[in-house]
Amino acid sequence: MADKHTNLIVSAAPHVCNPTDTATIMRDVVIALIPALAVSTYVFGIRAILMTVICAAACVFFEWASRKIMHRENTIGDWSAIVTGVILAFNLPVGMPFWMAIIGCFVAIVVVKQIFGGLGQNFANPAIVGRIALFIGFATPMTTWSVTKNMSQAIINNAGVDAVTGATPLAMWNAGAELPSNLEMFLGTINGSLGEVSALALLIGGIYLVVRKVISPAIPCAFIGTVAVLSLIMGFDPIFQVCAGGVMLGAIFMATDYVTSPITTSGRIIFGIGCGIITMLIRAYASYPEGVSFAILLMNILTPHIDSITRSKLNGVEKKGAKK
Amino acid sequence: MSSGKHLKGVHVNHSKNTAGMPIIPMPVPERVYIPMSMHIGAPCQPVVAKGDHVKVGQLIGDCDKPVSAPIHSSVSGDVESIEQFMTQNGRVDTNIVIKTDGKQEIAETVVPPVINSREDFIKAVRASGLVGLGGASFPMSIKYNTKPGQVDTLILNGAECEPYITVDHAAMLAYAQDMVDGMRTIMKWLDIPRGIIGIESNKPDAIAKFNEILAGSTDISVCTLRQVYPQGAERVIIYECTGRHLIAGKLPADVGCIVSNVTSVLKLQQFLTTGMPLTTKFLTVDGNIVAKPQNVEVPIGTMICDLIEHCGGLTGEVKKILLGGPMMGRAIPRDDFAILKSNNAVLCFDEKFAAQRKETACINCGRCVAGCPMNLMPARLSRAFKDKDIDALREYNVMSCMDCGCCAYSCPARKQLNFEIKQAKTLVMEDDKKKKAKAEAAAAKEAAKAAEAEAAKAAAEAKEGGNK
Amino acid sequence: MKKSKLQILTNGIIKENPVLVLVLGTCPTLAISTQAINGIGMGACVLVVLTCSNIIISALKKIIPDTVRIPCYITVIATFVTIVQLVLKAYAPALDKALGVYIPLIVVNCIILGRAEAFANKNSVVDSALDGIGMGLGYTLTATVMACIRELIGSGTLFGATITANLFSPFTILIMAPGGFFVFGCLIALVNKLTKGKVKEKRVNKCLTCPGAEFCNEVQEGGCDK
Amino acid sequence: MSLTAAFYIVLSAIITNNYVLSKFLGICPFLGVSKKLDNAMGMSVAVIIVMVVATAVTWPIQTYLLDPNGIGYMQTIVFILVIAALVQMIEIFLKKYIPALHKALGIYLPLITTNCAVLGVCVLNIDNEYNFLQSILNSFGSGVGFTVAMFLFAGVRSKIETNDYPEAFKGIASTLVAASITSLCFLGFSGMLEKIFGM
Repeated sequence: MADKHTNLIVSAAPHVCNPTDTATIMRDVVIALIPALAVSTYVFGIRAILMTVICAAACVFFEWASRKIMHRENTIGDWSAIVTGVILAFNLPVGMPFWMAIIGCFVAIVVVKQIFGGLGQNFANPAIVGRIALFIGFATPMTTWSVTKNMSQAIINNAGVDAVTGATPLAMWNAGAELPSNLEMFLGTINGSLGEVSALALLIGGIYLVVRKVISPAIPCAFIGTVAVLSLIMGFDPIFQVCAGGVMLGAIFMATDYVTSPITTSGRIIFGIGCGIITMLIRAYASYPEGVSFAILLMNILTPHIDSITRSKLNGVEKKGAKK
Repeated sequence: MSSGKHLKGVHVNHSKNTAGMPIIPMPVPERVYIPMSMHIGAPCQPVVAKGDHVKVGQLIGDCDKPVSAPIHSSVSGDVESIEQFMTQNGRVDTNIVIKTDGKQEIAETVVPPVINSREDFIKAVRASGLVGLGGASFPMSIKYNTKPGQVDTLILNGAECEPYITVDHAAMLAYAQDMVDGMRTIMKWLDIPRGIIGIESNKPDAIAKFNEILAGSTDISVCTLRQVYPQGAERVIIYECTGRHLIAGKLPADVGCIVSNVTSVLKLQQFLTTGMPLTTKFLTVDGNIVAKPQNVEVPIGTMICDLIEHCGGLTGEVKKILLGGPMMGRAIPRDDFAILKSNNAVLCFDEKFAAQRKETACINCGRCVAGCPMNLMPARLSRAFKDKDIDALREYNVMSCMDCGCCAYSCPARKQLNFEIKQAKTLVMEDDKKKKAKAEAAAAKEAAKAAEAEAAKAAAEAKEGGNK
Repeated sequence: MKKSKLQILTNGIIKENPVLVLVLGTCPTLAISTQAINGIGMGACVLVVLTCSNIIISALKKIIPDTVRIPCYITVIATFVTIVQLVLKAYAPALDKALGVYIPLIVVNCIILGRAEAFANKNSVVDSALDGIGMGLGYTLTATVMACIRELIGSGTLFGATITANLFSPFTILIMAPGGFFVFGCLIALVNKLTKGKVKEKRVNKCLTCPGAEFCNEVQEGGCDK
Repeated sequence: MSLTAAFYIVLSAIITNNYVLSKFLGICPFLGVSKKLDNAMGMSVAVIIVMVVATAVTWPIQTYLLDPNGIGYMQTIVFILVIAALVQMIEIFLKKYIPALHKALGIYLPLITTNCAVLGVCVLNIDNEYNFLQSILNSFGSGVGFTVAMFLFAGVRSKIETNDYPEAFKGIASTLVAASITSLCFLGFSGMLEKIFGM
């Protein structure tokens, strides 16, 4: 008889798996955020990169420290803290003091995520809660927008970044001031939070994620579509409403956070529509100019209910009932 | 034929390294070890004794229970011993060890069976020793013994959706005509009007071959399946070929179908024409450290290590050996097990492939839901299993899982989802048993009470009568 | 095991802190702890009501029939709450205004009813008074600490005096509702950490003090965690 | 009173002045009974009923009995006793006439006596100088607001119940942090009703 081999590894099937793991998914999200970062660096100058790096670093540090304190296995290798940090930075005005941004990172990573046991166990999106906490806690710095003049002018002046205090298009819209053109809104040569300005760059990132099958287009489409339809019904300019504020960033990068959004496609569509409705309600009626983050947070909280009503049904069961 | 809708699944790298290789018979090994339990159901009892001389195709084990299949010798030689030891299923079983003489004389009993009726046909199917060769090892005579008129479609499963395995493909290329003849025989005796051959679209030559043979005939058609795992699973292929849903707990016959593997039908046809029962198995031997990956015809009872030796041995240190494909196949702890009727591949891998992947937290990405052909929610099931929440497990239809492994394959957190669901199923079944026992106990108690009351009543009546 | 007088007094401050360990009386604590001064004021009111009602209930424990004891306790407590309310209105109108509806709500504060049920109707007048004082001090301490944290971070002041407000902008969310829940959660976590392992035995005791104890098991399987 | 004003009172009690999440009333049942959706909803329905009935009884008592006689300060004692008696009566009534509802809500009713939201809403109606109809609307809105908070939080609880918490945050501590995040989202609606109703 031939040589025997003993002590082979015995494990449950399947013995192969898809090469995509959590870290690759998160890495793809970071890659998808790069175009938006590039545009905001172009618009706001080097401080945009600095802010992003500081937030990402702070998030990784808090993740590492809290795992250490909890005596648990370290999870910074899964890139999720970096994603949270970058998205949080994208939600802040570029002139925000760094220490405040770091508090936001603390809220996001420690309060929202690690207290509940870490990745996958939080019920609300860390970056959203971090942003809302900063928004409510530091109302003034969070709504102080220092920004370049119009991009074309900056190029003509060749003076690089010339910071003046300005208002975001949504604030101008709320105040009834003259608005930037839709092209400017789309390209992102406007004022606003660091990563929110360029709809185009965010869209490129979103398409990358859809192509890489990291996100399903259900939530972004439902969200953006609802915002557009509602603005038409309410008599606003849909292109402006979609490109302004955090709709693009929220719909593509924050509402699609797996952990805090429904698991089935029908649930995701409900989730996206809900986000769109609440966003427009807050924009049109509440005292805050922007409602994307509140909308996503509320839908995060509703996610368990959405999940339980959109449970996938067993194959063939209805069919059988119909036959009978 | 298919309704345009498809069941979900996952795209798996095919890795069909042995594609296009013909099936080459392997020379008989020095000894074969034939266990008495190679099928679902009651194990067989040896009908030969130590020292007996046996020939190829000779009956060596049988059982009078209905759910069983007889076992025949795959070699000619002498019964060296009848021993108890562990087989690849992890059970200790009676094994007949035969020392081969290399002559491969064919037994006198090997004569084509005479069939005049449906009953004769079922009897012949049983005599062939055939079990479902796709891996289920369910005795074929039971599967075919349906009520007349119950079944309207015979599906020939040539999907071969598992990676690496190409042996069915090779068999289809080599024996397409026999398979079609086999189908027609089955359809004739079981009175089935329609036959469908389901083949995954990555085997265009096999599809072309069948189409050529079937040109002009209306009884049998070829259904091209998508290249999505698991097309070969019984419930999936029934849906893809007929649009009928087979729900958990039902048999294919309940939805009017019989599904048979291509090689099952081939072997049946061979038995009906030559009388030679199931004694050899077509196997793919592959894996990243097998020197000469190939398709071989192996006598049942051959040791796996002998088979690997035949395929040029190993080029690296083996860490994992799989019986079957990587999606549903079983990893075995040692390689000195015998090949059974239900095996269809032996895959050997080294450290690089076998390394255990570290499990991380579920991020609720929904890939498992998107991949589940049964439309289950594996992530929720896994959570319910963790919480030991049996009600939730039932609510999320845990029993409908068919163990295809799509969920675990696609999980980015590397969770062993289908393994957990498997355990969860056991949990639910135990709970069912407990509940049943409880209900029975309650019923018994009730009955006892009633009886007691009856007795009391009778006694009272008797007393009353006495008083009168 | 008979506890010494000192033990009874100190029991309520840390070991059986009514808010953080027994998790009773959460509503007013959360609501008024936006300013340190309110914490002390609310604490003092609870202290007075708790001590007085403990004394009276303990004194009357032989007279009150068992079947109607809860309504009787409530009446006693409500009487003292009304007295405190009137006193505040007369001598500290600003505090009365700040505490608002939470003063009458002391009546339904489960700490007081809980102590009456769990302690005062089983122990002597002196012990009950000490228990009331201890529990009241524990409550005051917790409310004040929580209020200090929230005031210092949330508005940069302490007892109304500016501390850090000029140095950097206060994180105002802490004096809002979410901040209240969060600081409370953190304090409980801190006490959990400090009393590691000891908390469990107290939990059993806690259910006895809950007026809804007999329904608890039905409302929530596996005991009551509030 | 116009319809919009009525809507304003009800909606503001539900959203912007949510009793649980912004006024901290009724925290005990909010934390205690929100583990399962069924229980949370049962409790909420019971709270709505008791709140409305209690307001309907206490408002006339205050307006026509206590205030004219100059004994407004007896409010606290009278209200709590009335509520306690009322809860008992509702329970007896349900038991006798609507046993199905009693079976569903029965276990929650005794817990409501010590629910500070009920006493709170009665006192606040008087403090805000609402008239009878406004008081009833406010009570109803508050009850619904309690229900909304319970509904949202029950979902959150079901999701995080079996989490693998850090040692210190096991149990009530993490629940409070979750409540904190839940209450955050209600802040986003501030000012909305004023703008819609032009108040």
